[in-house]
Amino acid sequence: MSAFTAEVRISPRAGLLDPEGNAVQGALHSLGFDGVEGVRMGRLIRLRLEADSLESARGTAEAMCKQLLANPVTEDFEIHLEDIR
Amino acid sequence: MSAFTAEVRISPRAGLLDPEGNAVQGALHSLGFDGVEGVRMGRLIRLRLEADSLESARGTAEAMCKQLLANPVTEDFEIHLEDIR
Amino acid sequence: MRIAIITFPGSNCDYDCYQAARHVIGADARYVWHREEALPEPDIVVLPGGFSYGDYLRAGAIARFSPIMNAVSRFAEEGGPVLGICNGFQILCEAGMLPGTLLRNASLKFVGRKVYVRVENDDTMFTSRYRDGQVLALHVAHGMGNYVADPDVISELEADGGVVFRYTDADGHVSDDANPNGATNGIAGVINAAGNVMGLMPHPERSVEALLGSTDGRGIFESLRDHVMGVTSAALTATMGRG
Amino acid sequence: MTTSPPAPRPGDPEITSALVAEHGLSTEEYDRIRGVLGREPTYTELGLFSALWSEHCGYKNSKPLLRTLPTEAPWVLQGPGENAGVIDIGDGFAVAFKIESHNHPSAVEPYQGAATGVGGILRDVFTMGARPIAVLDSLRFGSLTRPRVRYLFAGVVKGVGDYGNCVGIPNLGGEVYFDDAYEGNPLVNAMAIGLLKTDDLIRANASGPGNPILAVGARTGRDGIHGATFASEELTEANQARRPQVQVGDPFTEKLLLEASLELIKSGHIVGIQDMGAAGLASSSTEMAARAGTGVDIDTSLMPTRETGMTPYEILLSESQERMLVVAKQGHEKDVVRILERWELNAHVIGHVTDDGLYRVRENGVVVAEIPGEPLVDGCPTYVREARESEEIIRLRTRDTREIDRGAAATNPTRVLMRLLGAPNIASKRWVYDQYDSTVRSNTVVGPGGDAGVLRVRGTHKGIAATVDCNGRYVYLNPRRGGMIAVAEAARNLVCVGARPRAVTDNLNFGNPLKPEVYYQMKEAVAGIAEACRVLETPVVSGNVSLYNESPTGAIYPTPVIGMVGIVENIDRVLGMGFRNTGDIIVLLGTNTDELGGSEYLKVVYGEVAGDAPNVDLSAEKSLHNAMLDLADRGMLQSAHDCAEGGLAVALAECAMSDHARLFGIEVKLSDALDAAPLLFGEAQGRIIATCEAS
Ligand SMILES: Nc1ncnc2c1ncn2[C@@H]1O[C@H](COP(=O)(O)OP(=O)(O)O)[C@@H](O)[C@H]1O
Ligand SMILES: [Mg+2]
Repeated sequence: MSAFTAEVRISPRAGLLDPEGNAVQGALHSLGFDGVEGVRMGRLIRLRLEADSLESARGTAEAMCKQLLANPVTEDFEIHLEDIR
Repeated sequence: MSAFTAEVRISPRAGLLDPEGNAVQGALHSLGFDGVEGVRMGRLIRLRLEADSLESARGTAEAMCKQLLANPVTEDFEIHLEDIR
Repeated sequence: MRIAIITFPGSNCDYDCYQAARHVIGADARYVWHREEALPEPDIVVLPGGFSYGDYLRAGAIARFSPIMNAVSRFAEEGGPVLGICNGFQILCEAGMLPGTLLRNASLKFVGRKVYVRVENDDTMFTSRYRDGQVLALHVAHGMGNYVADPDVISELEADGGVVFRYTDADGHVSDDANPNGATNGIAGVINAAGNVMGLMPHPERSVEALLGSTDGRGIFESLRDHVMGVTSAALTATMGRG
Repeated sequence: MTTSPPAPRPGDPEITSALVAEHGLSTEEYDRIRGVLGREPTYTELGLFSALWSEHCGYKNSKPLLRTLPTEAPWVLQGPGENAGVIDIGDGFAVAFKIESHNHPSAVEPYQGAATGVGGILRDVFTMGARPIAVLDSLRFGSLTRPRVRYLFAGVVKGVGDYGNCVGIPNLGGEVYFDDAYEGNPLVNAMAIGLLKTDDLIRANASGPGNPILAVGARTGRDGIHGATFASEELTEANQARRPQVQVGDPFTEKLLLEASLELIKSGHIVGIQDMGAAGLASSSTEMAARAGTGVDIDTSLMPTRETGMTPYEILLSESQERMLVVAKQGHEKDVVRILERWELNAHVIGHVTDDGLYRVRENGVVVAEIPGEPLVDGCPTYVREARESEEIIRLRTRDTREIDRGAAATNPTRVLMRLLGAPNIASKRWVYDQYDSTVRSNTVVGPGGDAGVLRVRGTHKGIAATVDCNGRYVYLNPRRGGMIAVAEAARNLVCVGARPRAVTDNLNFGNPLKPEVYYQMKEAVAGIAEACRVLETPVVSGNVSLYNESPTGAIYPTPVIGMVGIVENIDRVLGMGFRNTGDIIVLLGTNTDELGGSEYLKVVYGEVAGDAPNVDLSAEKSLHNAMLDLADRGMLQSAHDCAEGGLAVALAECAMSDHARLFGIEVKLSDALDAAPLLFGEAQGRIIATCEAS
C-alpha cells in the first residue's frame, strides 16, 4: 500500500454558462483589471488516498470524480496525483 | 503586449475547519472510498489576461487574488501562469 | 391518500410540506428518514426543500446517494408521482430523474422573496387544478436556482410541455427583472417525459393559507389528490368488475 | 476525593507578569486569583481565569449596572443568567429569546463572523428546549462610500443569511445603520427566538454528582482561542496580529445539533445542555456546575480534536463552533449516544459531575487545573468606573438646531423628502432581507419590511411579534433619553402590528469602559432603559454586553440595541404598515413637536449631528400603546406605522410605498403651528400613523 495526494481540478464545461465567472469578471473589471477575460470558476479538491499503485490511485480518483465530485452533465475534471510514501 | 492564462488555486488555510470537505469526505466513505482522508475543498479560477511580461502578469494576478479572488483571512492561493502568445 | 416526505440531513422544509399535506389537503403525511430503504407504500413522494448536506459540493449531490433514493427512483419508474421542491428539485436533477441542473443564482446571492410564475402546462397530474397562463404568487428561497441544460434539452422541454412553470411578472409577462435567478428562459419548474416526476424552485407548500398571504400553492397538492383519488376509484371499479 | 494540587505541566510557559497582562488580568486580579487558590496558578488555570474573568464572561464592568434593570413580571419564566430568557405566552406555550453580538469577529472576517454569531445565538435558544422560530439582525457599519465598508456589509449580510437560511430559521426583521462612528468597528448583533411547550423548559445545570458529562458535535480545533478575551479589548494593529484563528461556521451540523438537542431534551435522558460558546468548554462546564452548585471533573484528553497536539489550555479555551456540552443522567449515556448517532453526530464522555464544588481538569488522568468553581464563575471582581460626560457632547447637545437649519425644508420640501428617502439609513433595506429566507416554517404573517415581524403560533389563535431597535445617534447626544427611546420605539413598533410588548433582550454595545466618557454613556443609557422598561412593563430577560468597540477613529456611538418580543392575542387582527384602500382616512396618533435634534434631516442636509435627542414622555407613550392596541383589537384600523427617522413626511411616504406593486397617493392636512422642518422631518417620539375606513 502506498499513499497519494490527489488534486482534482473541476471546471465548468466549455460552452456552458458560468454565471459566477461572469460576475467575478465584472467585479474584476470594475476594480480596474481591464485586460481580464474568460473567467471560469471551478473547484479544487485536495485529498489523500491509499492505493497499491499510481494506476490504481488514478482509477479510484476517477471513480470518485465520476460518481460524486464532478457533475457529469456540466463539469470537466482533471486529476493530479503525487506519491507521498 | 502578450496574453497569458492564469490558473488560480485557492484552498482553505491549514487548521481552519472545512465543513464542506468533511461532508464530502463522509460521502466518499459511504460510497465505499474508505482510504480517503484529509479532503479539503477549494476553488479553481481560470482566466486570460494581457500583460507585458510574465512578471507583470504575475503581479496583476496576485493583486486580483489579494483584492478579490481569495479571502486573505481564511484562504491561501497559488498562481500558475502560461504564456499563450 | 398517503404522502411520504423524505427527510435528508439538512432538509428544512419537510415540516412545511408535512403541515400543508396534512392540515390543508388532509393527507396521511409521513416523514421518511433518508437512511430508510423502503417507502411506506405512499401514493405520492415529496422531496422537500432545505440544504441537504449543507448544499456542500453541489446542491443535492450528496443526498442523491441516500439509501432511500433507490426506493424513490423505483417508485417513479412504476409511475408514482414524485414532487421535488427547491432542494428536492436539485436532488432530482443530480439523480438524473429530471434533465438539467441548477447553478448558482446569476446574482450570486441567495434570493428569498415573493415571485410570480406562470403555469405553462396544466395537463399534468401536478397542475390539473390550474389553467395554462394562470399566474401564481409563490415564495422562492434559494441560492442555486439557475436552471440550465443543453440547448437541445431545453428545446425539447419547451416543445413537449416539459416546462411547467416560468417566472413572470404579476401580469404574466416574461422579463429579466421577474427572473429571480437567471434560469434559462425563466424556467421555474420542469416535468419528466413520463409526466410523473416534477421539480420546481418556488415553494408551493408555503402558499396554502390566506393568513400567510397566498393560497396559490394549494393547486399542486389538490391536483395530486385528484390524480390519486381518480386512480384509486378506477382501480376500485376494475377490481369490483372483475369480481 | 482529594488530589494534590496540580503540578506545572511540562511544556507550559512560565507565568510572568507579562503573561498575566497578556491574559487581560490586572495585578490586583492576579493577586485575587492567588488568594482563591492559595498558591500560584498553573498556565492552564491562568487561561481559565483569564477567560471567565474577561468582560465577555465575567461582566466585570457592567454587572453593577445590569443589576439595575427590571427583570421580573408574572409572565417571566426565566430571567437573565440562563442561556436565554423565557416568557409565558399562555395556551401552554412559552417563548425563549436572546441577543448576542459578534462585532469583533465580524470586523476581521465578516462572513464567518456574522455566520457564527447566528449559530451561537440559535444554540442558546434551543438549549432551553425551544425550537428556534425566528432570527433578527441588528447591523451597523461605517459609510458605504468606502470599499472596505461595502465588503464588510456584503459579507455580514451573506453570513447572517447563509447560516439562518441553511438551518431553516426565518428572518423576521432587523435594522441597518451607516455612520462614520462605526468605521472599523461594525456592530453585528443577532437575536433568536424559540418556541417551546412550557413543560419542556430545561435549564443548563450540571446537577447530580456522578452524572456523566458529554461533548457533542463538531471536533475541537484551535479556532477562536481567547475569543472571549479578544472581544474584551479594543481592536488595534497590535492585537490584530495575535487575534484568534477565525472560527468557521457549519450550519449543516448546526441543523443536526438542533434536531438532536430537542430530541435529547424531550427524551428525559439528560439533565442539562449548553452551547460551548465564548470561552468554549471552560465556560460551559464551569457555568453549568456553578448553577447547580456542583463540581466537575473532566479530562481534556477525552475531547475529540481536529488538530494534533492540543494542550489542555487550548482544548478548554477553543471556540470551535457547533459543539455542545451535555450532562446526562447516570446510566443513560448509551441512550444519549444512540439519539445523537441517529442524527449523525458524535458524543464522547469527557468527565462527570462531582459534589466537591471544585473545577478539576485532567490530561490523561493527571490533574492540570483544580479551582474552586464558585469564585471562578462568580468571583470576578466587578468595577464601578469613573463616569464623566464628554464636554464635546454637551456642546453638541446644547446647540440650537434652528441655527443649523438654513431653511431647506421650507424652501424645497419635496427635494428634501427625496433626499431623505434615498439616504442609506432610511432607504428600503430590501437588498438585505431579500437575501434572507423569511417564510420557511410557514408561520410568517409579517416578515421583514414592516414595523415588527409577526409569526403565528400553530395550535393557538396567537401570534408572536418581534423587533430590534436603537438609534445610536440619540444615545450619543443624550444617553439616558436615547436608552429610553430605544425601548419606547421597540414597543411602539410592536403595538403598530397589534402586539402587546412583553419583554426585552438587550445588547449593550459601547466603547472602552475605562474611559470616563464611555462609562458615563453606559451608566446613563442603562438607567434610561431601566426606567422605560419599568414604565412599559417589559422586563429584561436576557442580554449581552459588548464593550471595547473602538477603532483608531474612536469609540462607536453608544448603541444599546433593544430586542423586544410581544404577543398578538388575535392573529386575524394583525396590522401592516402599508395603506390598504384608496379613500381611507389617515390619522396621526400623538403630537408633532418643535424638535430637530439628532434628526436624519440635520445629518443628511447639513451634515450635522447636534441638538438634544427627542423628548420622550413614557407615560404618554404607554397611553398611546394602550390606545393603539385597543383600536387594533376592535378591528377599527386598516394599517399602522410608527414615525421614526425622517419624521412624519418619511413615515407617510413609507406607508404609501410599502407594496411596490400597489402604490398610493396621499393627501394630508397639518394644522400645527410649526416650522416646516420640525413638522415634516422632526423626529418627535410617540407618534403613529394609522388609517381607518372612511365611514
Ligand atoms: N438587517 C436587517 N435584517 C432584516 N430586516 C431588516 C434589516 N434591516 C432592516 N430591516 C427591515 O427593514 C424595515 C425598516 O427598518 P427600519 O428603518 O429600522 O424600521 P423602523 O424604523 O420601523 O425600525 C424593518 O421592517 C426591518 O425589519
Ligand atoms: Mg429602526
